[in-house]
Amino acid sequence: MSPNPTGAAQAQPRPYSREWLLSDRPVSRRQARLGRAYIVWRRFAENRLALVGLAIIILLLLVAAFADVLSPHDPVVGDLRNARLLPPGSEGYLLGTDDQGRDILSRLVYGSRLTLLVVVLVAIIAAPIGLIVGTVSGYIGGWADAVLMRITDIFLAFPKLVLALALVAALGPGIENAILAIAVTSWPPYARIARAETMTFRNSEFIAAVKLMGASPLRIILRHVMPLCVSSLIVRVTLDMAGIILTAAGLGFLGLGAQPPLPEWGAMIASGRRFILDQWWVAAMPGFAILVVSLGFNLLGDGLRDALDPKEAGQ
Amino acid sequence: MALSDTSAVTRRNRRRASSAAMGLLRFAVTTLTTVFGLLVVTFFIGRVIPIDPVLAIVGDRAPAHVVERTRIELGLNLPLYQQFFIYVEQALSGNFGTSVLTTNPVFEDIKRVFPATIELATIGTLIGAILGIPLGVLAAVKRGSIADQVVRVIGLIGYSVPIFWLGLLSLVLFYAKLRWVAYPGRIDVVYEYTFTSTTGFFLFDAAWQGQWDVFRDVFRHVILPASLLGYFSLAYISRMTRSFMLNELSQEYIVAARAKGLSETRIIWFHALRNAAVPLVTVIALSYAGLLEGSVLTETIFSWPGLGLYITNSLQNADMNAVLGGTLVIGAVFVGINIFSDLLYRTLDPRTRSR
Amino acid sequence: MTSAVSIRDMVVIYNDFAALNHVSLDVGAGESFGIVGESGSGKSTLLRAISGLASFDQGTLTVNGRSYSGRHRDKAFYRTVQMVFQDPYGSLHPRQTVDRLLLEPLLIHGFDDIEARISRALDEVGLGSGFRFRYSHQLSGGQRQRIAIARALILEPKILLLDEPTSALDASIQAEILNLLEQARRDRNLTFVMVSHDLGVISHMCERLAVMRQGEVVETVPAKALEKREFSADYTRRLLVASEGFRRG
Amino acid sequence: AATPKDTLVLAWAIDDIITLDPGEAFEISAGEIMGNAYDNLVNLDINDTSKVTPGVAASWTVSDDALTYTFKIKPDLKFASGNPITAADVAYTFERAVKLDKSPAFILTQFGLTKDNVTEKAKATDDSTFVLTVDKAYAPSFVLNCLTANVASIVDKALLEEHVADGDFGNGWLKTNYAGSGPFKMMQWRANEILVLERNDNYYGEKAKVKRAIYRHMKESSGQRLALEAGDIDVARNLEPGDLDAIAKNKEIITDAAPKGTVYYFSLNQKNANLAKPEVREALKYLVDYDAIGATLIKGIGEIHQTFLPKGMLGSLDENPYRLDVAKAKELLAKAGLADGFDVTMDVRNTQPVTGIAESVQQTFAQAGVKLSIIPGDGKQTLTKYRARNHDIYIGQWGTDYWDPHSNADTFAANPNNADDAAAKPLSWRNAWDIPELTKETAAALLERDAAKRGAMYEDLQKKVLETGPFVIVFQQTEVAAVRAEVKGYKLGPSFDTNLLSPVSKE
Amino acid sequence: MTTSGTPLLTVEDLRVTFPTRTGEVQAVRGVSFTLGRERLGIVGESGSGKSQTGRAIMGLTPPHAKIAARKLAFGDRDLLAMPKSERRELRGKKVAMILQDPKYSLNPVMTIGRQIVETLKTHEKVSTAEAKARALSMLEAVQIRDPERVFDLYPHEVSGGMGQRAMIAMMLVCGPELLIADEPTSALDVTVQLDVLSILDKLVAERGMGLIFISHDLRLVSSFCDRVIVMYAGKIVEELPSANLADAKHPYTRGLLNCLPTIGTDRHPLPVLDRKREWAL
Ligand SMILES: Nc1ncnc2c1ncn2[C@@H]1O[C@H](COP(=O)(O)OP(=O)(O)OP(=O)(O)O)[C@@H](O)[C@H]1O
Ligand SMILES: Nc1ncnc2c1ncn2[C@@H]1O[C@H](COP(=O)(O)OP(=O)(O)OP(=O)(O)O)[C@@H](O)[C@H]1O
Ligand SMILES: [Mg+2]
Ligand SMILES: [Mg+2]
Repeated sequence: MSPNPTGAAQAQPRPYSREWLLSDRPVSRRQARLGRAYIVWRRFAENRLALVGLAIIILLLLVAAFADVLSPHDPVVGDLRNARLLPPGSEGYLLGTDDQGRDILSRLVYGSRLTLLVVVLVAIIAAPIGLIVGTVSGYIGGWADAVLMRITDIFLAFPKLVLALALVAALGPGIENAILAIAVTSWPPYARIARAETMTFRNSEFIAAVKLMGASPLRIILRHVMPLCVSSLIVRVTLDMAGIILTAAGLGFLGLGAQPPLPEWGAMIASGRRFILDQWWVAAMPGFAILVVSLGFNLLGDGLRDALDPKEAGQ
Repeated sequence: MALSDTSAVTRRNRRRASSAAMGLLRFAVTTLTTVFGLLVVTFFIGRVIPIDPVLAIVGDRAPAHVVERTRIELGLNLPLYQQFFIYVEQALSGNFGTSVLTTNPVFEDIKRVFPATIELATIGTLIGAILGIPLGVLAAVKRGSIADQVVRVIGLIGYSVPIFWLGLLSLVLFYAKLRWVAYPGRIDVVYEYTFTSTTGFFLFDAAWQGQWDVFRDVFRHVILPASLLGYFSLAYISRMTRSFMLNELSQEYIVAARAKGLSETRIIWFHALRNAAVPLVTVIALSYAGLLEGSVLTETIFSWPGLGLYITNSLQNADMNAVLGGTLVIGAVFVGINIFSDLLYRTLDPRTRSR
Repeated sequence: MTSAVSIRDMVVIYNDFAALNHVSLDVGAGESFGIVGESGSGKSTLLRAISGLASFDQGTLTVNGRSYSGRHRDKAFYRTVQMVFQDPYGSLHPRQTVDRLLLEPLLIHGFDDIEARISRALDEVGLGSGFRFRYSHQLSGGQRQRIAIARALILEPKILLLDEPTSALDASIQAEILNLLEQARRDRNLTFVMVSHDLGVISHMCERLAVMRQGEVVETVPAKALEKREFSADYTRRLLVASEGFRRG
Repeated sequence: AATPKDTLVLAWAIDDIITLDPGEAFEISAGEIMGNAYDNLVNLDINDTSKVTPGVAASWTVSDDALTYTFKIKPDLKFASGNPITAADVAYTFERAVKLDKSPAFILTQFGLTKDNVTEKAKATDDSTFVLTVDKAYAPSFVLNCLTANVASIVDKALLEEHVADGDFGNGWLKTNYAGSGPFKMMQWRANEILVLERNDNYYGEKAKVKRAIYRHMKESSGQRLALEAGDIDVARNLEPGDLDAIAKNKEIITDAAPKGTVYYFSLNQKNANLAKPEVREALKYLVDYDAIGATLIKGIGEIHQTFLPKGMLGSLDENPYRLDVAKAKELLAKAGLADGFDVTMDVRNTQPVTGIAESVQQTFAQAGVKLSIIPGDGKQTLTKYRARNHDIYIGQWGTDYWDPHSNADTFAANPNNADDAAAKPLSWRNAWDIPELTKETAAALLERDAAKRGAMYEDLQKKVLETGPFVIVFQQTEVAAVRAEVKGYKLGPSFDTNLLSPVSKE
Repeated sequence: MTTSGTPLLTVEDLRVTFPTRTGEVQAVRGVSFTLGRERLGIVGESGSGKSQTGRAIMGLTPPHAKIAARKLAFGDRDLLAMPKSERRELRGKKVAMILQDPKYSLNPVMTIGRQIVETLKTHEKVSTAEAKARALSMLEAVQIRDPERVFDLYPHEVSGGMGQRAMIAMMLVCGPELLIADEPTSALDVTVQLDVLSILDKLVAERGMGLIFISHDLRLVSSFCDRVIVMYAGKIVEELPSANLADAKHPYTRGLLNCLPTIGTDRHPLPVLDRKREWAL
């Protein structure tokens, strides 16, 4: 840490206390950063719905982590003979069983892993691609922009689900390919956002100032532009997670996503669809799970946006 | 000085002329590259797809030698680049070929199925806009109130619910249990013979021909899927309306309007909404485009004979002509809607009109 | 007096609009040179063209004896020439602390002794290290402009381009910043090229000034000439009258 | 909403139809349409499937050497178009099918008809006499059975010749149009949507009772059930066990069931070293929970059936020796040196009940340590792989091409050439099952003119395939139709093209 | 210029409080003054509460702000007690306000003419033709040379100076008795600034309005107004006639006057304002 002649004289609040975090004269990088995070957190925490969203997502993480402990039955092997299509509340089967005699609750619990896998992988693949394409295109402009945006446009002009369908059809159904297909169709909006945002910064004075420091374009993009796009991208990705879950479920529903006996929620709805009239729970339960989780992501993303970007929330 | 002035002027004029030409050129290039990109992508998907396209033509049970012969007839034994040339050449001459699945020219098929999708998406968007805009405005005006929270949650659920699931449940409720709506398809078989549609838009045709019983029937078919899509677009539209309205309401000209003594109603519905409408048309157009291309699942659930279902079916049968045609049409519509919303944006926003 | 910045016949065209139309200027080494003119007259454009933020189509630019063209500037140029912008709210990166803002130029140019330099720079602009880890939104306008100045000075440039450095600030704070700038110039023997629409500020800060209108330099006069009204252009007179406040009648 | 009295509305998955040209169509749904809209020389007797009944032909004789078949055409018959039906039309039908050489053409060409000799060997000697000459002394039952197939449906020569393009025998036109003489006319077909039949008033036999029959494409069982209960349709054709159970309580709905010539099986590719071991083949047959599957997944839509000939066909063997026996399977696996099990994949098309069975099999395999991973795919996709012999295990169904035991024997029990580039690629070839002995026996059965003896030969073949074959046949499909009570006379036939609509009426 | 009897505007102990995350912010802390038919200037540095004072008088403070005053009266009508609709009726008709930046304070999607007509139609029953005629004459009154053309222009199509004139026309078209001008020229060029001020000056003189002129430019205010109020941190620190500016007592006022660089004076360094904590108490 640097020497701090003036700061030392003032009474500094106890480290990590609320005052310390909220101090508008932080004395160290860490305090500044934590203070910033704390403010974001406070803004976030003011929004009850956002907290509900966060709670849902944490719950999802916990369920996924402790699936082995939580699920009362094997998610894959059922009891076709004795326990087929039992209604919710049947003995030993809280949410009932499906047509293979498998415990729906256990399948939902294990399915949370797949859901997480999908959203995390898609986010990891698509967001950085979009970020790089968008910032480079927006910052460099000219030919690079034209070419990159053409490619983006082509992907945008494709009907998203159809492209995903086509890709999955081409690569063969399966959760990995579904993830890949969703990722391939998800990055263009991120590129658009990152580009639009970059364009607003590109001619701003603080970027001009960095240029006048002699910074190379690469440095400007990496260290000055990207960090600015990241928060809106995080917000967007969080909000998109719901969409990703829905697309994955849609693919699963059309039989092109995760494959049996994997307890993917969309595929579960698809197989439950056949019993919707008499054994409604087979399709209703996984649909409900999807609804809750994507609602969680949406609430979280909404809250994040308000917290990270008060302007956009209209404050 | 005079000399350099004229040079500056000619230079300026040249730039201006070239910028207009550039604009056109850019537009043409955009459209062309997009279409070309669609061609390339569909072609390669069509080739790597692990379905033998021949099977789609000769059927599952064809003996081996028939399969082989058809393969050669289709030119599938040629090198890939040659196939691609043939493919591009045909596509450029407007010949999307024949759908092996329906044995009709793809173009004919699309002419038949696309109106179904348009009808559905249009009604959906209408529902979404007619309900979504007032809700969004209400939420923005009563920001932070219970009403705002309710609108917000309604919207978020719309974003979060798997549409096919909601579709299934609502079918069970409204069709199976309550019998309020009809299912499946666009029209009851009864009317297959008493009603002919000239435009492909059944509601419109029925009204035009004054066949109100048909109209009622078609309406009973379309209302549930359209409402679902409408809910989906309502979620999006209300949310965007809210955010645009919040933005407009915080502008100085709103203060100025208040300073003029205008009533809140006029300020909200006339001044703020009129300004929010500018970005809102883009949002609505995008959501419309989204419904046009994104109704695959809804069409599947409701056996709606539209483009989404057509493409999905074709895809699953490696009927690549049909997939290509459908995709290109959607791509073109997407580009078209973008241009249209751009135009609308220009007419709504005087700042983009130059005099 | 050797000229630090020399501009001949510079033309800058945006799309189809000539923002600078054959501008010629000479700024001597160690001189403080002012540029006045109404909004849109091309003042900022001139500074941006010098610093390489805008590309000029015609004419020549010589800085400390080296000529530059177009948009490209080498690292050595940025060690010589730095700029302070008009808007203290827009010229600081919104997500970086003061520390990070000042660190960046030092890293780019491979300075050593980084800690000391940052502390010194902050002291020099009268802020002290208590401000070191604040984000720009935790600073007032005047404080921000001080940071911007510190950032420009930390590379020890010879020439400082100032684009209306005080026009967004209150009069009382303007005085502080002007004093700070003068002090820095004296201490470091800097050359100033300062843009403002306020004749009072220019005449206070500069030895000579150019009056710009519609992308052209109307005239170049010594600052003293304003006081004695020894100038030829009618436009200059109008500017002068306007700067003296409202007169009924 | 109720359907009109004179219109029968059927909900059925008709998405497999790719053509309505009888010379080309080879799909199950198309078969039913052909059966209702076209007429053959002879028809399958729906009451006794070992016999045929006269169709367009009033009578026929078989020469003593069993090489020449002479048919007398009924007089004064008319096509729906109004054109008279003559022996020339019959000859044209044969010529056309052979020369078009589409998928089902082999049913005729297996009698030695070729493009070069067809005009000689299938010939109209006068307006009412048609003579067919075959190349070997086949069992006449076999030849006549083959003539009941759609490919031999009589087409309207005069009408088709108006629509010839590039010498295609009107094939391009007939794909979506109609040139027949059956009780119904095919009026309109919109793929994946609707197919409309209308009464043919020129039909010589008993006229259809309803004016119109509309097939509405619906894939989903639950959807069909909903529509049926709501009265939007009269007949639902693809109900699954759950829905069948549910409507059983509904008084407004009755069901009709008929076993069909389709068996569901999974097959073990002999190119896979593990699956090639006889013990493994046998072990896997013990690792299927036939009873549970029968009681649940296929309840009402199929019956456990382990031999390759469907029940009701000549020579069919009704013997189901295998049941789930994990201990036995383990023992067999141990004998094969795979006591710890092995990993294997199964290509599954994502339709029911195949998927359900695959999942069930996955669970029972696991009990003996066989780790089965399911590779699902769309029908065309798995089939592409299957045809290329790239699978480990394939699960699917096989429907008879024509109503004769040879149809199935030829594919399950004969493999003339197991090389990769073989000309004939029956199911045994697809699974690389090299069986020269059985191939010979299959050929011999074809030439046995005594029906009883011929049946015995097929029984023997079935036993052998059951014991040693790479096919684990699970069940035979029972086709079920759920019909609204006001519909009278709806009866499913024994084969796919005998689900006749003309006796159906509505109250 | 002051009137006898009740003043046009009476402000007594006006307080404007904003609830924020970190507690309440008092933007205006007990401001009192009266206004006759005269030009009153309010100066002060950024954030001193000038605008909030003006907006509180207009009733344009954001809804979550708390406004309290012992008396806030327009003539003898109590502004705080009257119903909202009545207050709204007053706005634009009797009291009007000009905002700082024409670029943001004109509705970008309406023509200038329509915006002026709108004010008129809100408060008076006039025919469209008459409204247009009056709008045109108002545009002429603010010295727009080609009113017919400008009437149909959109805000982005006119220069800042023109926009500000249009804004003035829009606010004055109903002939208000009180006009609040919140930094009406600070977004404009120095040369244009004076044009706009002289228009305002003329209108006030001709129509006998009361004017509150808000600015941070002490010199400008003192040369333009009759009386000046100096605000600091939400309070009035000094009130004096412009003519007596040189006699200002408060060190803040004096400091403000001193720290401006002017042509002809040679003060290096410039005197700076040394803020005393007690000023803000
Ligand atoms: N990036 C740009 N693209 C197009 N035109 C521009 C651009 N930057 C500036 N201009 C135009 O060039 C002209 C000169 O602009 P400049 O910013 O140099 O004016 P200025 O004298 O600094 O004005 P101000 O006092 O308002 O800052 C203006 O008319 C402006 O509209
Ligand atoms: N909506 C608000 N919420 C919280 N505080 C506010 C709000 N609006 C204004 N303030 C505070 O009120 C104080 C006075 O603001 P006001 O706009 O009146 O200042 P001003 O004197 O007009 O300054 P300027 O010259 O910058 O326009 C400021 O400190 C400001 O931070
Ligand atoms: Mg400038
Ligand atoms: Mg203000």
